[in-house]
Amino acid sequence: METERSAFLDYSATTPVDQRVIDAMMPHWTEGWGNPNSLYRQGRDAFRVLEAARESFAAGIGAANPTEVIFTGCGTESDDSAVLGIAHAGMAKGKGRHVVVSAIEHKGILEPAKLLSKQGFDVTYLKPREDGLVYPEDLRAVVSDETVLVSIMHVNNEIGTIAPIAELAAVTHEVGGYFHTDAVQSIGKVPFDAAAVGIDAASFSAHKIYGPKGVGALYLKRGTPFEPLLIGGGQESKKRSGTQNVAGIVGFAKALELMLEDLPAETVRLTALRDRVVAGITGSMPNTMVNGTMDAASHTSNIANIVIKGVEGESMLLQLDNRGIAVSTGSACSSGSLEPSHVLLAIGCPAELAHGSLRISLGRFTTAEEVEYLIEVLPPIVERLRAMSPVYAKMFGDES
Amino acid sequence: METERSAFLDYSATTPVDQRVIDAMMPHWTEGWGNPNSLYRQGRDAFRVLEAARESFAAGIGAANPTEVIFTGCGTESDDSAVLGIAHAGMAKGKGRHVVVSAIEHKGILEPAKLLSKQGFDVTYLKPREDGLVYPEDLRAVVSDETVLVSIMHVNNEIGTIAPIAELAAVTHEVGGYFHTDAVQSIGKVPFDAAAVGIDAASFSAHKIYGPKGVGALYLKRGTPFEPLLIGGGQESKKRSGTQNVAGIVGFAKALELMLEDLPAETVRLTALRDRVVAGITGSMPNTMVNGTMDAASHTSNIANIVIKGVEGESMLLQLDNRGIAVSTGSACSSGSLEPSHVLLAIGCPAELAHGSLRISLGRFTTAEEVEYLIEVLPPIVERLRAMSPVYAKMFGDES
Amino acid sequence: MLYSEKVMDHFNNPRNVGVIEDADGVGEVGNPVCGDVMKITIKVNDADKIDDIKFQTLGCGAAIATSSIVTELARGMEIHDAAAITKRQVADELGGLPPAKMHCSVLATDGLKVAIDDYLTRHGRDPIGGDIQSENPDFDPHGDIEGEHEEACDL
Amino acid sequence: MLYSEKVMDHFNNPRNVGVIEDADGVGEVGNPVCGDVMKITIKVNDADKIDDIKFQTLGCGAAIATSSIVTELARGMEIHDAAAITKRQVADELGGLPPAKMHCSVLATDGLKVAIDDYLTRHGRDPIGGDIQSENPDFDPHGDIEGEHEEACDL
Ligand SMILES: Cc1ncc(COP(=O)(O)O)c(C=O)c1O
Ligand SMILES: Cc1ncc(COP(=O)(O)O)c(C=O)c1O
Repeated sequence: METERSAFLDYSATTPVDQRVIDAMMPHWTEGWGNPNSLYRQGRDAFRVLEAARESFAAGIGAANPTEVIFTGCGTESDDSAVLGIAHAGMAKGKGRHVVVSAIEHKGILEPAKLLSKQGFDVTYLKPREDGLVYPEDLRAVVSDETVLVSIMHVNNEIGTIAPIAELAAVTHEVGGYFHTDAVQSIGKVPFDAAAVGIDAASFSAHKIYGPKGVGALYLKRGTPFEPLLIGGGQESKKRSGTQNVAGIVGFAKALELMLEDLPAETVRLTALRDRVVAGITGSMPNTMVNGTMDAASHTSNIANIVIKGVEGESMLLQLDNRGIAVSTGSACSSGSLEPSHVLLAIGCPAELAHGSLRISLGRFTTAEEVEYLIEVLPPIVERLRAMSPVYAKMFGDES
Repeated sequence: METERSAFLDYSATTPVDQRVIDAMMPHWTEGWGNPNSLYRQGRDAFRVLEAARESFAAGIGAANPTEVIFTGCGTESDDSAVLGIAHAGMAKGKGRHVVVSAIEHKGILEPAKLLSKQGFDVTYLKPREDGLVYPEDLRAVVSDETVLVSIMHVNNEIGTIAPIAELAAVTHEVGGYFHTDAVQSIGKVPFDAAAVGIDAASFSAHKIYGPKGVGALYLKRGTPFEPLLIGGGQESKKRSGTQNVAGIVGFAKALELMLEDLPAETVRLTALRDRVVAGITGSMPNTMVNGTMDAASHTSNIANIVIKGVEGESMLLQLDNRGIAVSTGSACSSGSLEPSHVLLAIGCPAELAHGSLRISLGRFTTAEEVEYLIEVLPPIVERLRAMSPVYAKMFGDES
Repeated sequence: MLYSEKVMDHFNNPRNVGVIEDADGVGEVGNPVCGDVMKITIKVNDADKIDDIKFQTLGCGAAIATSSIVTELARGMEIHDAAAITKRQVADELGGLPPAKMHCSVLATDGLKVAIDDYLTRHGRDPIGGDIQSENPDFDPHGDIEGEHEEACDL
Repeated sequence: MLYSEKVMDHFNNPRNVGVIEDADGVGEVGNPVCGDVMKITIKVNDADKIDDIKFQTLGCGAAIATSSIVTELARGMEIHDAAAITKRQVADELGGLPPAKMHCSVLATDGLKVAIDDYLTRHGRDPIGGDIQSENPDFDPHGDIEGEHEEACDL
């Protein structure tokens, strides 16, 4: 009997927890389970474990000091805290009311930006160019000494482009603003060094790097104005109240350590696999299009975003799922809205094409066999769905 | 060789994770680790697991419908979300700007209440009586049709008193307000039935009931106005964004299930142990005082709060810790502030006594041997510290 | 978000796919910009009954499944009865639809109505008319969403 | 919050506990309402050197440890030198104190100053005076806290 073929190609959505991460977490449920805020031995032991994890994590992201890292409950919480916390506190410190976010941010940034608008902030949604990149000169054109906060994500979760955060931070600092980056999709996948690039704040999430769901972190450079989102007992130096998830934080630090160990080798391996995905899909079917630059310096190794013209994404996704293949799509229908991916629209992809995008994202356990399986299975699915479409022939003819 | 004696008597601070909870969580890191928001099989499987946990949890707290439960990142997040979210949304719906919280709430409630004050809400800090209970008639005297929210905790974390939440909710509803209760210290320890008591919202935290740290829940009765605190991808019916901690949530539901199975038997067992603690301590030393009513209907079985007059709490705590005993204290010095426990002050305990309070809290693994060990070790410690005090003899004489 | 087994069956094995070349009525609704387009072709007999019906759909799983079930429901029906099929009926017939997908049933019933009106108009008879919700710019595709759990996006 | 080993040593084995019955100077500072009270008694010899010193303290671990170390530091010192011992010196001598506990070192140095002034006044000499910070209602006990991790409360 042949084993069933399958392929998990959606590592940007979430990842399994690495067994080494589980092993690192385990003792903190069964033995070292003290509350790190308690004064007695069990508490002090948990405190030391927490602080050791903080040091390791801080070193991993290139923070100058472990106290610049606070742990949160998810990437979204880090994003919300950064956007609202820096804008509010910055304004209270006498900065202006202008905030810039890129138009391709995760909803974790766009939603608090929307809230700031409602609160009277003036929010600019800066468009990337068609290659998916936010250009420093485009940022320079919109900032002013009224700008309190600029938030531009490091690696985009849909198209995998890498923003030039050092330059963007420099432009922001020229006008006296603070620069935050959503680095949820970047740490462990592309080099990230907070102090060296000179950013003021950054968000992270454990479950994208083989850590547990429900653990996030926020880098806040010493001196960055900040107002906490979660308030109460005053944990995390009063910057994030709530009993710390010691085991999860230990797991997060371990997960980052493992990512960094593998980073150079994985970049080479995944780039080859990703290039094969792109070549395999675009070579075997007419009417496809790759989104975002594929320039090595500006694109992460693990993500490919491809439009299959004239097909709706969810239907492809479900057909692939029937064959044991997991990918994601920027189709509106997958998100319950009418608008397809705001990211694809922002880089100039027409809505009727954006509905048919596939995001293929690779990770630690991806094999060449999985990639080949996708490349084999996708074309007949696309052919069948295009044949079922009342408009495919009209809109795209058939070059094949 | 004799084994070292020790006693963990601070279960209200945190608890070990029950092995059965770990076993329930494990498969969701190693196998069923999909993102519950993904459309393909792994996502749907995770979604089903998440919803099954929600149903189980909802049944455990007596919610009428599983959709009334949203999962959060800690008890503090639930508290903050409830206080800010209901006050803001209630006001937007045309309710007034008056909010009532009890003076003995956890900081997770007091801090957002303070924030509401700054935002122009009118906040009343309602005092309990000397028995530690908030009386419905005292609430009635301060509410009006301007009252949008009343938040009074179910079981107090320091003194263990149980508020009459059904009656307090009824009084709140008389004036058209919404009633929230911080039930972090109550679920699984005293009966809790959200629909039956008629409350509108309640907060919970997993690590107080042998679940993992970093997982909370919020009950929001259908129709309760609410504005989310964490915003982004729209998870949890748009009420709490951020990828759900599936494993942690499964663990939380399992933890609650285990608590409820044991509740009747544990109540009897722990009440006996707690009564022995109280009798043992107050009987063996002069100048002690028990805080809060000990009336069975109004006091949880697992907490005792005792003032040891003329001794500072932290020094007792550290001396006990030297002997392997973990307890907590309402001493100011343990919290880095000058004011001792706001809870003890609110029930009329003078500051000079409140500095010397001990909270002893019992749990699943507490044995009679541990309790006896505390009762044996504490008196000589107290005697030594009192002897070292420049004011003990002056202030309290020595009745012994 | 979970599709019922019946939705998945109709999505995976859609009934009546295709185009009737000599159709008596044709209905095409939706817009590629919105991600879904549906075309229904029908043959109608002298007793105003739908003898044959076929569809083509560009769209998500629910769009394909609702199209498929509508053709099954309408086959053999008198045209006025067929035009009266509601989106709720379509959804129920499929064992329910996720709230965010309710608008797909509208597309399916609208396509059928347009095809029937086309048939009537071709024969000089009065169209049934009625609301073609999917063409209405004010139509809220999520109007049916109640307090149910909706799916999140942006993973 | 972590105490250094030296703090724990002085807390667990405080040096010079007690009261010198025929003391030349007595200093008592602090207030039970604030949770800490410290009393220092000293014997001073003809050369203005502290020959003997004892303390009693009601207070937290840091209060007891700082009291203990101050008596060790001051023993044998000339009184003007002893009165000049700073809270920073006390904290450093103990291998550091958690930020929230810095005010405890103030209590210890203040207690010593008051005892020395008491000795001077009894002998008709001018007191050294100086700031008795712990008696100042505007004294911020946490004025020394920098950006360090502070402890949380309310578990
Ligand atoms: C009554 C009460 N509310 C809220 C909390 C906060 O819960 P968490 O530590 O999960 O944020 C606690 C415990 O710390 C508590 O005892
Ligand atoms: C770029 C980006 N930011 C933020 C998040 C949110 O992280 P979390 O799911 O931990 O809230 C995600 C993933 O969902 C992401 O891809």
